[in-house]
Amino acid sequence: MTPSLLLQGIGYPVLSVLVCLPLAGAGLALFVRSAPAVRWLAVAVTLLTLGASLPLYSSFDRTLPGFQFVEHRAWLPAAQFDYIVGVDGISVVLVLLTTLLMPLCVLCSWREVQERVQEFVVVLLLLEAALIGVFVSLNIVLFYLFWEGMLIPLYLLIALWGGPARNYASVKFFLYTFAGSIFLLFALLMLYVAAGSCSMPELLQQPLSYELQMLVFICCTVAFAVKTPLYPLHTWLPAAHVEAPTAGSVILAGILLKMGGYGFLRFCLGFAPAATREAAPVMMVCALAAILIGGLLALGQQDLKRLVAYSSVAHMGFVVLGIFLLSSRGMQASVLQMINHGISTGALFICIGMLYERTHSRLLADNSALGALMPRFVTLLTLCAFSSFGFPGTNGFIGEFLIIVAAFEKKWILGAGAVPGVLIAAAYMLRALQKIIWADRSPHHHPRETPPRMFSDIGLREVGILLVLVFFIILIGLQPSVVLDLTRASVESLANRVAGAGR
Amino acid sequence: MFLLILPELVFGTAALFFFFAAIGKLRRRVLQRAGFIAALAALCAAAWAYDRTGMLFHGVYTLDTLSQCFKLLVCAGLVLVMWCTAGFRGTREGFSAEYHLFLCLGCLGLCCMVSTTELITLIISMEVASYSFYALVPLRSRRAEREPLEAGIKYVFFGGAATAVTLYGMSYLFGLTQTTSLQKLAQSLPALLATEPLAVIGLVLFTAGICYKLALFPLHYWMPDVFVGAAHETACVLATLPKAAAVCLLLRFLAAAGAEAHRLVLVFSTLAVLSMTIGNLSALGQQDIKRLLAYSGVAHAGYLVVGMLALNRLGISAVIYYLSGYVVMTAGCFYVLYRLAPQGENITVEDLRGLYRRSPLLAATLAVAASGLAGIPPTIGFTGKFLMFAGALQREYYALVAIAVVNICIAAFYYLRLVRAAYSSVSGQVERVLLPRHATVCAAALIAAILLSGMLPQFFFEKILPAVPTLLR
Amino acid sequence: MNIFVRLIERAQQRGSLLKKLFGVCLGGIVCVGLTLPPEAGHLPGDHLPLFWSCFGLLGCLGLAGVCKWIAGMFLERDTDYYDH
Amino acid sequence: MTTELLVSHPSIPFVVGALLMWFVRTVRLRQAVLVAVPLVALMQLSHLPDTAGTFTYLGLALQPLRVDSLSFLFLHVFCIMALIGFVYSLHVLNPGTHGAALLYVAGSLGVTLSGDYVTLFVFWELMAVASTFLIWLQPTRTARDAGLRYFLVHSAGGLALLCGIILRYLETGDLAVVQVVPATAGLADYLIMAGFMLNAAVPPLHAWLADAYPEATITGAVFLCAFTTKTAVYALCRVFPGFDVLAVWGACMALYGVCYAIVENNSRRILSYHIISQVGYMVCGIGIGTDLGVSGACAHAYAHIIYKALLFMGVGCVLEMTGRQKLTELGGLYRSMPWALVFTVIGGISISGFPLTSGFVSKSMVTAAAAEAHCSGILLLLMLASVGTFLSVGIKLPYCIWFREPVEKAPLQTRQAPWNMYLAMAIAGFFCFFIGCSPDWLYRLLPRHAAYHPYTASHVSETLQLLGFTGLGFYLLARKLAPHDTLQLDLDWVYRRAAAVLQHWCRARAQQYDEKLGELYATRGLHHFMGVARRCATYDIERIDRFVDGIAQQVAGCGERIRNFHNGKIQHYIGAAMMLLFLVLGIIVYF
Repeated sequence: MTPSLLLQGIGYPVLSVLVCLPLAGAGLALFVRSAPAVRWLAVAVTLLTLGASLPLYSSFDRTLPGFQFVEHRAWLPAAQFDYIVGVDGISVVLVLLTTLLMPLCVLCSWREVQERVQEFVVVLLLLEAALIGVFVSLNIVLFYLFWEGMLIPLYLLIALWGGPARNYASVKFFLYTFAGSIFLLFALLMLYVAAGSCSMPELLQQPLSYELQMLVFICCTVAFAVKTPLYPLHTWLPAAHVEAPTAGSVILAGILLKMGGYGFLRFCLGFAPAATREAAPVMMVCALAAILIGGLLALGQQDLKRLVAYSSVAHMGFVVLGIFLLSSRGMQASVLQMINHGISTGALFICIGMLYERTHSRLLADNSALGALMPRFVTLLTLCAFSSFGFPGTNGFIGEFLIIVAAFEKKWILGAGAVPGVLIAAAYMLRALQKIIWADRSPHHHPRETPPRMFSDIGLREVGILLVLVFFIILIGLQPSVVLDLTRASVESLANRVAGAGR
Repeated sequence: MFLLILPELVFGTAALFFFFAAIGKLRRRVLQRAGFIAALAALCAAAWAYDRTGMLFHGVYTLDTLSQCFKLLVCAGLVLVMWCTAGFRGTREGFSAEYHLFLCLGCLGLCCMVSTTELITLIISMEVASYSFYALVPLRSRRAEREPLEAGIKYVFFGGAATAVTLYGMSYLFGLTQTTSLQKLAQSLPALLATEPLAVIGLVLFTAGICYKLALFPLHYWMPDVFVGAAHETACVLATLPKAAAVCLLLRFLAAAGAEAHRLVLVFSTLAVLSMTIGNLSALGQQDIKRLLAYSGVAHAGYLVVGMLALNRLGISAVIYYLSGYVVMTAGCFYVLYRLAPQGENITVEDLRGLYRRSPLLAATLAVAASGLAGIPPTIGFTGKFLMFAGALQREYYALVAIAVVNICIAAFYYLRLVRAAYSSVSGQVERVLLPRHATVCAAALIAAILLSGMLPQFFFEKILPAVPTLLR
Repeated sequence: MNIFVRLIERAQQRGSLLKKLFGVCLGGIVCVGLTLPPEAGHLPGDHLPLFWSCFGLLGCLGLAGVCKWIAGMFLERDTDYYDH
Repeated sequence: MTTELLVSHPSIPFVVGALLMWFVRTVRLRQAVLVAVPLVALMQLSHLPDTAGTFTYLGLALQPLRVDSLSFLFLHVFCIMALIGFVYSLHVLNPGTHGAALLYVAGSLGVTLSGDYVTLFVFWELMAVASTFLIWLQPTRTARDAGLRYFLVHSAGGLALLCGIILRYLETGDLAVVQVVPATAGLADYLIMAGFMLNAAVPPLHAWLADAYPEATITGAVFLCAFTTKTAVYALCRVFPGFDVLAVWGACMALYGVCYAIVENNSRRILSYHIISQVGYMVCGIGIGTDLGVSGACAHAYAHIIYKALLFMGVGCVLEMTGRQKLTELGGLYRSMPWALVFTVIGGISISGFPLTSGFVSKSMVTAAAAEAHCSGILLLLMLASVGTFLSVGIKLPYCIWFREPVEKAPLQTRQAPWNMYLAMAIAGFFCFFIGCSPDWLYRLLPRHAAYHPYTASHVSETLQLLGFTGLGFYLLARKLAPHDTLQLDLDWVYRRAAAVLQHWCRARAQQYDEKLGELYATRGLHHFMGVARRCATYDIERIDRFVDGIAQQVAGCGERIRNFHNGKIQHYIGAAMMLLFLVLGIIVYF
């Protein structure tokens, strides 16, 4: 038991509970036959998980850099495996994001998923368990276990409830991520054998040789770059996003991509600091490429989902850039930006899902001139889009602003490189927005002449879903310390660790 | 005293019973019940004899924890197989007694194999096992087709050739060491292997018979054809039980040779790499699932050898652990095949389409078993591979592990194919597969076993670890 | 009928009178300009009387001419120029 | 402190009003809100604290409310303008227009009040977005495209500003908006200046204005012409007085705008070019930087906001009624809409600076400042500009719209515009004369004290000579000045072409490139697993089945040979097995 592990209780083993609740829910869902019942069950379980995760926020000690709420049980003493879970400032926010988004995923597919509801719910809950597990596990094998355990459910989610080209998309997704994970597996084996232990806190304390660090760094980077996705390993993302059902897209964009960023922080920076410092420039170049090229690709899109998918490539480019600036400010901004991206892109995908339910098309052309028909929807969509391209006052602005500031601090050329990304983001978002809100009309004609379309504005449930996210968009936009306070201590210690590492 | 070999005795008596039953006319169900009871009894016997060790027949027959452990594995495997393929619909009508007779004899042979430490006895028991399994292959219900017979013939000839090579290698060993007892060999072998290339050749050739049972490259050729030819039940037996015994023997010999015998290690790692790669590559394109499973068996033999070459505490225990997992997962796949083929016909990947609608449980079983074989967490497939490779890395076989890991990635594709086929949607009405209750329970047990044993390995390791020191002197 | 409208119509009928009126105004302006002492100058020659009248006239003609010319030479395009 | 801010910040009522626009459904109530909001703001102005203290946010010291005479002048005119504008747009039913306009005004008030760059930037962007919507709300394709261009240009400017702010913060660690001494100005300051100048439409950063304003909604244009450029003028006035480069630049842009206005055909674009020209006067005054110059700039801004709004309102009336804004399509309207004529002419004479109008008392301050500073060149340019101004707006515009018989005979409606439009124009017209007649009322508001008296006999007569003989000139070449229905290239050509090219590139090239990349991964990556097969199989992407089979065939080399061994011939099996076994043994044992 290393001193960096801090066992302070809040009455119950919160993290294990968080992992087990959805599993139990999935098990329960296997025996519920009727669709409405199973839906309500899913809502109940996810909300319960959310409730169980709230103490993490309230009683997390913001002054300590180390791991908290740690549970440490023997799992396989024969091979020095232990079941260790715990959170530090970086992972706690991601866990909270997960538990927040999950109920929304269930709600937003209320009407969209009509066949095989039972399987759907089971898959969703399994996913939640795996996602939380990835963020809380402090044992690298446990980490890999959850990391891979997520693959099959998400694969099925795309392959079973996806769009027309789902086979191609799901397989592409699976192959990409599995190939990446194999590299990760190798890296983990190296770590395990080198350190003779699987627990991250102990690994953090054992210095590895530079060569080994480099090897680990390269393997990890491939795995996480696929997941993030970092240019040029991003091509699986648009396909998967376009074909996935709304919930799938939300989970993909909202949480799954964050695993990449989290992995970078935990493994590359944590276990291979010296190698990271060597390789940071390369990563930053890739990140800039992602920002710019992702933006350009988004600008060219006609399909809304593709557009948002490419925009996530650009946003995650910002995240990676911030991480590999290796400055405390940059990393903190990246964590914040991960949360922001999770919230706003999730919201955008939910919006697109709502559109799709009504117009049965994701093409910009088929979704134009809705301003008059769906004022409520358009208002909320506009808010989400603004936060997505970082409009001042929304959460996106804070994140990108801080990252750009950090980039300028590091090297002005980096900042100058990142700035056009923001401009492009504004361009494609507004292009899409104005197409959705207004239609093409010949000069000096009046709006009545469009043929009337038969669908309603968004209802109470949908408004509710979006309002939750909009609330956080505004909240973080005005009071980012909500997140930053949680992450500060851990990020600073990590930054010092990297700064202190040398060949 | 003789209770130490209680499992062998049980199998022997069961064999006698079925011999006489074959003369008389007993109904099929009765025979099958009897067979299952016999297997259960053997299992109990093995469990009872687990922590009882000793020597019999002037040191020819060693009953150490390792052998008892493998016996337990074999008996458990037999029970599992009989449970999965309960009813033996694929076997030839009217030959049930003979079928069970040979099954019991084969298992008897296997049990002897794992506990003999004397070469001649070893070969004899190997032959006992082989011949009874040869006899199983043609006993398939579809008399019209000539595949079963052809498969049987191939199995016999190939086995014969392997045995010949084994004897040839044994003559080398005897010539070099003037002994046929494994203990004595173990004292002189390491020195010999270091100096005398002939010793390496002899040892490798001697192990040919074992590799043949293990279906390690290049002695794997029989496997696909025999699987395709044999009934699902038989194929399931052949895929699991002999492998177990073979692993035990190979472990014994490698341990006797010691981990410092570089040439030997080189030979076996080459064989492992080849059999992984070739097995996976040839499995990719297969349509017939039994053929696919045969090739994946070849690949798995490669993985197992990687673990064995580690020859350290972690590696060996992981091998045994993974082997038991492999038995369960393969049995799971064959269970699905057996349930899908009422007339015992062969199943192609296309036939799996829409399985989740015909029977969600079967689809789930296939998915879990396949992802287990692919090594995806949290199945035993992942944990076992991870530990085996970790063991190999502790010996710093980096290249070997890297190749193995890449192979896992390749293998994932064809296992994924099975899952996707099972879950891909089909249009129109499909007839549901009706499962008897015991089959449903069996499926649930398989799924639970694959997942739980992967998530909670400690229980097994407590059982396995005592067996390891007998090898590491 | 609005008062301005009536005024304008009336004026249009008597175009010549309008011109005369305009001339008279200009004349008045010139006279005043001549009587007043010119201020200390900032532009070369603006201490001369009637400098600003000439400046106005010439400036107007020059400006109009030059602009029209430049526009005609370089800038003018069809209204749908950007559409293709 | 916070409460004081919330109570006394004039942007607040506008934001609240904007929110109300979304929720209030009855038209009357909305109209009441529209009128009430500017009045409330005016009341707030009457007792405004000097500052509402500083707030710390993200470790930055922010001062969202900071008032002095300079900002007060602009706040004052902005509020009055808002009142006029909303009266003018009372009849508009779409709440979106009102909401955008309210936010827009709120933004410019916020900029004027902000004492630090962060607040300034936030309100700056708010203005940009709100104004974009004012353009987009005109339901025409051209408006949509123009709006997008407008927004992109402005966000570019905003980014320049942001970079400047960040650099400045990194250099000095200070965010307060304070005057910069020309001697000490660095890259950061010039970036900020560039940001301001873009909003002030200083050439070459001016094209967005003439590009977008003519496309805006009728009422939207009235707001646009008043706020964006003048806010920028305020910012320049606050930070960069006395930069000589501004003086020269301003004078040139005064003439530049006029030149385009003379040849332009679209009435609202003529007025837009005149905004550029008039802002030129202000920039010039700021650049001269003497007390007279700066206060002249402020005074001119004050006057110009009102008469330019008046002009836009007049032309807007015509557009509202006839749906046309090209001079070539208009003519002879004096019968149908004489009042619009009257007010437009009032605007026209004020912009050309006739005595007794607001233009006279403000513009002459700038010229006087130029004279006083002995900048003959600048003076010359400004004078020429005022000649051109009278030529094009004072005479040509009213003549072409109301008197000259239309070129193509098209039926023109004779319907009268709604009363509120006329009311708004009347208020504006009143202000034009009021300021012209009692300039001291305006001078008292000025930030710096400058003793100046416009109504000297010689100055009046000079002006009259200038304008009179300009009139004569027009009379002489009335025919030559007849408008043509054409489009004048301007610097927006650059980015319009660039944008078109970029769009095309993104559509075609980048897309193709990405597809290529995708295929490359899907095929090559897997080939590497196999380590064989150069042939790139495109068909194997479609479905995993064919995909994996494809691989297995690509693996061909070994794969096929393995198959061949599995030809079912037992003798081959055994032979192969033995051969391979001995091969491996032989190789490893003997080498």
